[in-house]
Amino acid sequence: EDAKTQYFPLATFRVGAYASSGIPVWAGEIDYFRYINEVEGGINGIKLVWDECETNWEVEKGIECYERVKAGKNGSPVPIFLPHGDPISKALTEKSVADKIPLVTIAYGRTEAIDGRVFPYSFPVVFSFWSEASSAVNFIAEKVGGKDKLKGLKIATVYHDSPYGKETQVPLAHLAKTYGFEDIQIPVPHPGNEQSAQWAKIRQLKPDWVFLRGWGVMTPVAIKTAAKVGFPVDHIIGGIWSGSEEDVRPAGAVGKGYLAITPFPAGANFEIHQKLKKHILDKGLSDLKDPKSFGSVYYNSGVDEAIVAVEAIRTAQAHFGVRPINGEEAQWGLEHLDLSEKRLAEIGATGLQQPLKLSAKDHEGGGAGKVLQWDGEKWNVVSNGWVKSDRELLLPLIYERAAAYARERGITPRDATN
Amino acid sequence: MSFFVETFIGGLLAGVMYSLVAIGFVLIYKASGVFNFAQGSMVLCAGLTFVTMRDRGIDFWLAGLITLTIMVAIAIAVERVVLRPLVNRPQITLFMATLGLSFVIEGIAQIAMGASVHELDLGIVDTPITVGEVQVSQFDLVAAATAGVLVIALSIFFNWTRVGIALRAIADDPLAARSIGIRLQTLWQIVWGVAGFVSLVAGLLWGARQGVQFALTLVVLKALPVLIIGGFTSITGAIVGGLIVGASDSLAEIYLGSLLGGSVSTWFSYVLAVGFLLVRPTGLFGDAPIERI
Amino acid sequence: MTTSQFLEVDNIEVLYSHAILALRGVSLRVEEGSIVALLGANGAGKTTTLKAISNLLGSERGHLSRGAITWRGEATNRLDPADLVARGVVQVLEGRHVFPQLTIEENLLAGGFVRRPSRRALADDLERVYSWFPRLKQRRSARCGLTSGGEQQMVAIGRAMMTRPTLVLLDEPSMGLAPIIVEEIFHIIRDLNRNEGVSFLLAEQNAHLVLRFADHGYVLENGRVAVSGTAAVLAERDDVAEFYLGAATAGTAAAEPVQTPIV
Amino acid sequence: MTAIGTDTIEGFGSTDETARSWLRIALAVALLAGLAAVPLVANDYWLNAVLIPFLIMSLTALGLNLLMGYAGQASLGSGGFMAVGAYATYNILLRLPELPLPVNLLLGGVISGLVGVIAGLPSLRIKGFYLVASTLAAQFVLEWLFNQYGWFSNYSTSSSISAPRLAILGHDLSSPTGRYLLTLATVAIVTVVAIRLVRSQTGRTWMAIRDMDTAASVIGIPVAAGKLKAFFVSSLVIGIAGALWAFAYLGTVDARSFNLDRSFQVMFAIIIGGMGSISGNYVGAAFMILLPILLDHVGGAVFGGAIDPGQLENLQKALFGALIVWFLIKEPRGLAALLSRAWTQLASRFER
Amino acid sequence: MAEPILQLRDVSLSFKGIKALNALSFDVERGEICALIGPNGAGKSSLLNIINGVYRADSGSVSFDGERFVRIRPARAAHLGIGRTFQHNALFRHLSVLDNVLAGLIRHSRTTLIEHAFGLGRDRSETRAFGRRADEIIGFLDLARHRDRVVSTLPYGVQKRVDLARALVGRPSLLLLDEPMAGMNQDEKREMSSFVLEANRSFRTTVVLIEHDMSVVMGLSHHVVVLDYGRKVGDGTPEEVRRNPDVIAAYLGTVH
Ligand SMILES: Nc1ncnc2c1ncn2[C@@H]1O[C@H](COP(=O)(O)OP(=O)(O)OP(=O)(O)O)[C@@H](O)[C@H]1O
Ligand SMILES: Nc1ncnc2c1ncn2[C@@H]1O[C@H](COP(=O)(O)OP(=O)(O)OP(=O)(O)O)[C@@H](O)[C@H]1O
Ligand SMILES: [Mg+2]
Ligand SMILES: [Mg+2]
Repeated sequence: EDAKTQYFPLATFRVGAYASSGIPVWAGEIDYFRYINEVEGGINGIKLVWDECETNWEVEKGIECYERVKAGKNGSPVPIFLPHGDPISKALTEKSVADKIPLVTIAYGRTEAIDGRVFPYSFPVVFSFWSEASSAVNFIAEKVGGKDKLKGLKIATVYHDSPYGKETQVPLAHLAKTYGFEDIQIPVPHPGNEQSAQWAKIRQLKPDWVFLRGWGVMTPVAIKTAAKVGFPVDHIIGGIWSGSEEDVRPAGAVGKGYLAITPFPAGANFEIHQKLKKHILDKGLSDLKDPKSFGSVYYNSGVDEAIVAVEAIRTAQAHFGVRPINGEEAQWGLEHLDLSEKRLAEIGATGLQQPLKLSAKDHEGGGAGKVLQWDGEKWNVVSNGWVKSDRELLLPLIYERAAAYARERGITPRDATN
Repeated sequence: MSFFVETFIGGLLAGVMYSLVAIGFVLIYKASGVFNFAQGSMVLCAGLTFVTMRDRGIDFWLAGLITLTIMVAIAIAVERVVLRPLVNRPQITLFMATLGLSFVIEGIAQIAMGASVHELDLGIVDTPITVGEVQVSQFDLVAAATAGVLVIALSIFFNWTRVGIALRAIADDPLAARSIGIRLQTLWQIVWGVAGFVSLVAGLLWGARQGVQFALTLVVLKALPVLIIGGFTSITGAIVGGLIVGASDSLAEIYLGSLLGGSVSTWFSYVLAVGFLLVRPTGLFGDAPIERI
Repeated sequence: MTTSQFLEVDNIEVLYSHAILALRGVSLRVEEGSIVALLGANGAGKTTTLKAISNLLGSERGHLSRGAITWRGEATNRLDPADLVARGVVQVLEGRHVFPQLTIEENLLAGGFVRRPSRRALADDLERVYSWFPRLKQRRSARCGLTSGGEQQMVAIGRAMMTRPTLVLLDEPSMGLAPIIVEEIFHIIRDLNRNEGVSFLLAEQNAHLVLRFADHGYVLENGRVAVSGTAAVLAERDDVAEFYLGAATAGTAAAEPVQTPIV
Repeated sequence: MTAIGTDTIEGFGSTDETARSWLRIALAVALLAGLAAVPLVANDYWLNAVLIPFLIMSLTALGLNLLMGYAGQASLGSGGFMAVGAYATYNILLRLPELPLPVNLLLGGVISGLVGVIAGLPSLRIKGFYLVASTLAAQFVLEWLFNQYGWFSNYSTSSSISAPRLAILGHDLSSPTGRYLLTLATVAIVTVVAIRLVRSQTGRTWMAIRDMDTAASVIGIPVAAGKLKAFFVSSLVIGIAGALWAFAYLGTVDARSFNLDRSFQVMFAIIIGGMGSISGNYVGAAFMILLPILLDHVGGAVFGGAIDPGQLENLQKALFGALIVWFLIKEPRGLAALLSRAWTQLASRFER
Repeated sequence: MAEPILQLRDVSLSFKGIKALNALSFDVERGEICALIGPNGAGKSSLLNIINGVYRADSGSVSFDGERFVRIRPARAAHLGIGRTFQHNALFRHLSVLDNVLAGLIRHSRTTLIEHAFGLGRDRSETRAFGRRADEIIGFLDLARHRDRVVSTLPYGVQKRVDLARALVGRPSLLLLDEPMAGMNQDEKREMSSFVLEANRSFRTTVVLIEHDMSVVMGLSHHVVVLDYGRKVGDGTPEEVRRNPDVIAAYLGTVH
């Protein structure tokens, strides 16, 4: 009936192996949307409406959901689709182009998609896996006192043996060459509930640092096993998907001191959280079941995603007019998204979200993360501010790979001057 | 060298953890010829119930008791609702039924107790013991001991008690068993009850190891090769199989993994198991199939 | 009619998988301490009748659709088969239903459990069965599934006797057994009946054989009782032999192997 | 007799031609025509998310049913063979672009079939659940292989493979309709061949092996060859299905799409649908693919907003499981038997 | 008469615990019906299992049609023309009578998978030919009524006949029958006997049969071999055997 609402479908996974990490994410997202609707009366008056569709984090179900919602609802088009799952995002890469619906994959998805000339509708916004790896290395540099000190260090990457897990092999090899540290790669087979072999190996190779890129149950088991073989937990840096409360809590006491790099710093005292608390949680409008998770890493990741989405729509509205935005317009909005310090301050996301500016040549923007440390109760930021990645160093490689992809698939890249 | 020994021992102990799950399978298979794939869900269910109790501040033993009661209740329900109507059906049907059952258990367990991950602390300190060059995990030692006790108890139960013989009889020919007055239903309920207890133990130890969360159900996949090697019908087999799988997996991951590029342990134990089968088609200790013409 | 103190089958109908009507109103009674023969050609309904009594039709997807069976005044279809066995009614299933994975001895022992006897009592019963079938003693530790057809038949019978029954439902006991063993079995039946008052309901193809031992007989013909009477009478009546027992000419021949100077 | 037995299931998978087969054929043709006309009415959602996966799942089920329902060799390797089919076809398309698509699919199938034969070798010695468990080895090795070695995926970053453009004689098939029709055609053809096969000597050999392999060998039936042929044909069909799953359905996949859960899904399909029954595959596939979606829509419609979505999802899962168990109990011979009973009644009415 | 079709020489077989066959030797003449009797567990079925390769003799040899062997694969035995029925019912229980009988012809099949899949080449003709042969036997054994019934739903006696049909359709030169008449009533036994006799006459099939019913044995066989726990205690015409005191003691248990 009224096309005065902006439809925004949510692909969720509330059952299955990963539900625990998913549930807080939607909470953050939905709470922010509600906040926009309740307090700001929608995006310039256009209220957000959403349906959920369960994917079980499976490709097949993900596609089913995508197909189910892509046509929009009551005449309100779909501006952006958040696949919430690395495999799903990959399976949708081409469909999304055909349907002109941008996929926003914050901190997952194809890294090459940073090159918007080849991947017009894929947006690995904020923090790609390559940036993750690079920032982690730079944090280590920070710790040992400068990149020149990286020389001769041993950095072991313990990764979930899946496409996701392997994504960082190329950049790390490159960085190792550049900075002269030794790059050790140790795969952990899915699901990773038994790692004695891997950590025995760690004990043998005696690396200085371990970069842990886990998923699901792999992380707590890794931390526990590390403790078993007596590897110092405070020299393990968890990746984005090994850096949530859900990942360390099960590890219990031994998790104390564990580090993690993330684009979604935990914490409930950012300005936006005050607002959310006041207008949503306290009013009982929150989607959060246990209040403990308010301000948790995953909750904040949800808020982050929502901010990016909303701001992209806002940008598009500024250009196409204030009305429900469709995918094609949202794509433009995303490519012209500019989350400046100023804007972030207005939103109240300073410190929670990093400033970033997207373009056709750069679908990532930011590329920095903060490092958190687990004190047994909660996360605390231990890096000084955002740890930048060496994007200038890695972008050329990324473009190469994008170009290769384009060749294989017979895609002619857009010219970036639009 | 010490590295080898360490990996080896680490593997053996990990293997025992698999045995814990495998034993559950053996119990039920031995007594009803059912290959119970819901074992994993039962482990999850037991673990979840227990931690939920603990989180509510209920004392350890009471929590254990309550959980056990629930597991037994489930066992009885399963016998009533699933096994009884399916008696004399092809094994594969029963197998599939247990898979369906696992969906039900998982679904309901998560409705009742949520999907979030819990820490489970059994108060077993886990600082590694160092013997010369070699490190051994205390926790794993405790687990091994537990498994050992279970195995001895159950083996005695099966091979030397009348109930044991009766159970094997049922698995062989339910109709004949009933015709001579063996109480199928009661015995099945007993066995599933015991299996429930075993999954509780497994749930606790695994839960303490990796946190109580959905992934507990996945331990089944490691229990399978253990079963194949040991034989579906042998409790001793479950242990021996566990040791073999655990050790070979770790060693394979280290020495083969470096050649083939890692994750070999996802399949190595299965291939090994097939190797064993080719020599002994029913595992090391499994009953040989009997066919006379 | 007067309800017997012992086994009373009153006009029963049995349906298999809700489709096949195997019994169409069978009535019979077994007096305490008697041997009753249940005769009839292939597919007449002997096995079905016995299974109906011991309440084992369920697992064959069959059920009692009409009539009643009472054992000492109790309706059997209310009771679990196990309860029936505990109360002394046991059936020897047709076609060697042994436990293949168990040894012969374990098979026999399994029969003893229902009464929860002491170790000694169990051992004695075992010895008794072995004394009947020495062959089984020789092969006691062999896996039953591997033993010969006849040996399995002996196990099935011995195992049922281990339950110390008061009424035995024997389905085709002579099947696949050597004449000498058949003879042996029928003597056992007679002894148990005379000395311990055990009653028998025998389903058997070889009419001339059973009628020699039975007190009373019923002849089934596709699901109905066609004729009944005392064994002596049935044995005399040639028409019975001819029409229902299919033994018109082969009569004498059939009887031959077990022509023992009994009486 | 295969230890995990197909006993107690009375008289199924018999090669005897049923009467009124003309009626069946007529119906089949009508059905096919109807299905071919679907794109005229259905939207992308129905094609992409419902019908295509349904058809492919039926095809996979058919493949497994030949092995399990007819030859009595239970297998949980289906996922792996699907993967082989998919990756093989991908590489053929990639390296021999000039070959026409149908040939490609067939080649991919044949390769998968050969892998199947290797995976089937243990069946010459191993029976029952031990065999089931041993087929898992194939499943995991294959999954690992494609995940591990970049070559199979032409070194794409995420070791995932994407459909090159699908075309037959210049006709582009990458539209939903195109992919749907491609799938439908394949399924139809394979089904016809499969029916021929199970009614031939081969089919009889398989069923003899299934029902009692010792007796079979004693009366001179080539048991070993029969089993391996079953593995070959089955894996061939499953391989083709895998290729379609990758290219006609998902577009981009990695080995994970062919994991153990897929194998289970297929096995469910045939057991619920009916072992040793061709039509059972379609019913079973429908059950496995459509029912969850249905539950989801219904659940959403009924409780939408009312109860917490997470709970709702779990509820659906539990319900699905319960339904599976219920059908297994209610219909020993699978839904197909249920239908065919209804069908015979209907047909007999026809005749009067 | 030509040399015996089947010669056993010092065949021994033991399983853990017992000696099932002990240096057993005897001949079966071409075209005769030889009955094998003996107490339960004497080794009769085991003997058949050795002749067609299901068991492997520990020592001794079997020669069939002049071909001498210690161990033979069952399939090979079938191809040499040794047919067999079973003591425990071993039909393909889910298949129709026709299919069961046709299965007996598979070893004569010359067609390939491809031909079957696409109905090419010899497939059709072969199918027709096999169909004819199967129906012949089905008619001969008076099974036409049951042709399309699934065997597991048939009465026991009929199933035994189907088993015989499955063995006969391949035109074996030697037919091994293990208690083909167990659990039948006199009528059916008589019927069955006549079939065996008929097969023996019209197809010139040599028959070795195990049977516990002496009336059948006497009526049917030309030659009787008596086993007693692995040893041969009698070998001769039915009459001779009947009078043999060892046989009476060990088996018949009756004095005439
Ligand atoms: N499980 C079953 N399902 C369907 N029909 C059955 C079943 N068992 C027996 N029948 C049918 O019931 C009738 C009686 O069978 P039953 O076995 O009682 O006869 P019987 O006298 O024991 O024959 P036999 O002498 O061969 O043992 C037969 O027509 C048979 O086909
Ligand atoms: N595969 C086997 N394993 C172990 N023992 C066996 C095996 N086969 C046969 N036997 C034993 O060998 C002996 C002979 O068995 P067989 O079946 O040949 O006897 P049979 O003469 O056929 O007896 P019946 O007349 O009862 O069928 C029996 O004691 C049996 O237990
Ligand atoms: Mg009977
Ligand atoms: Mg025998």
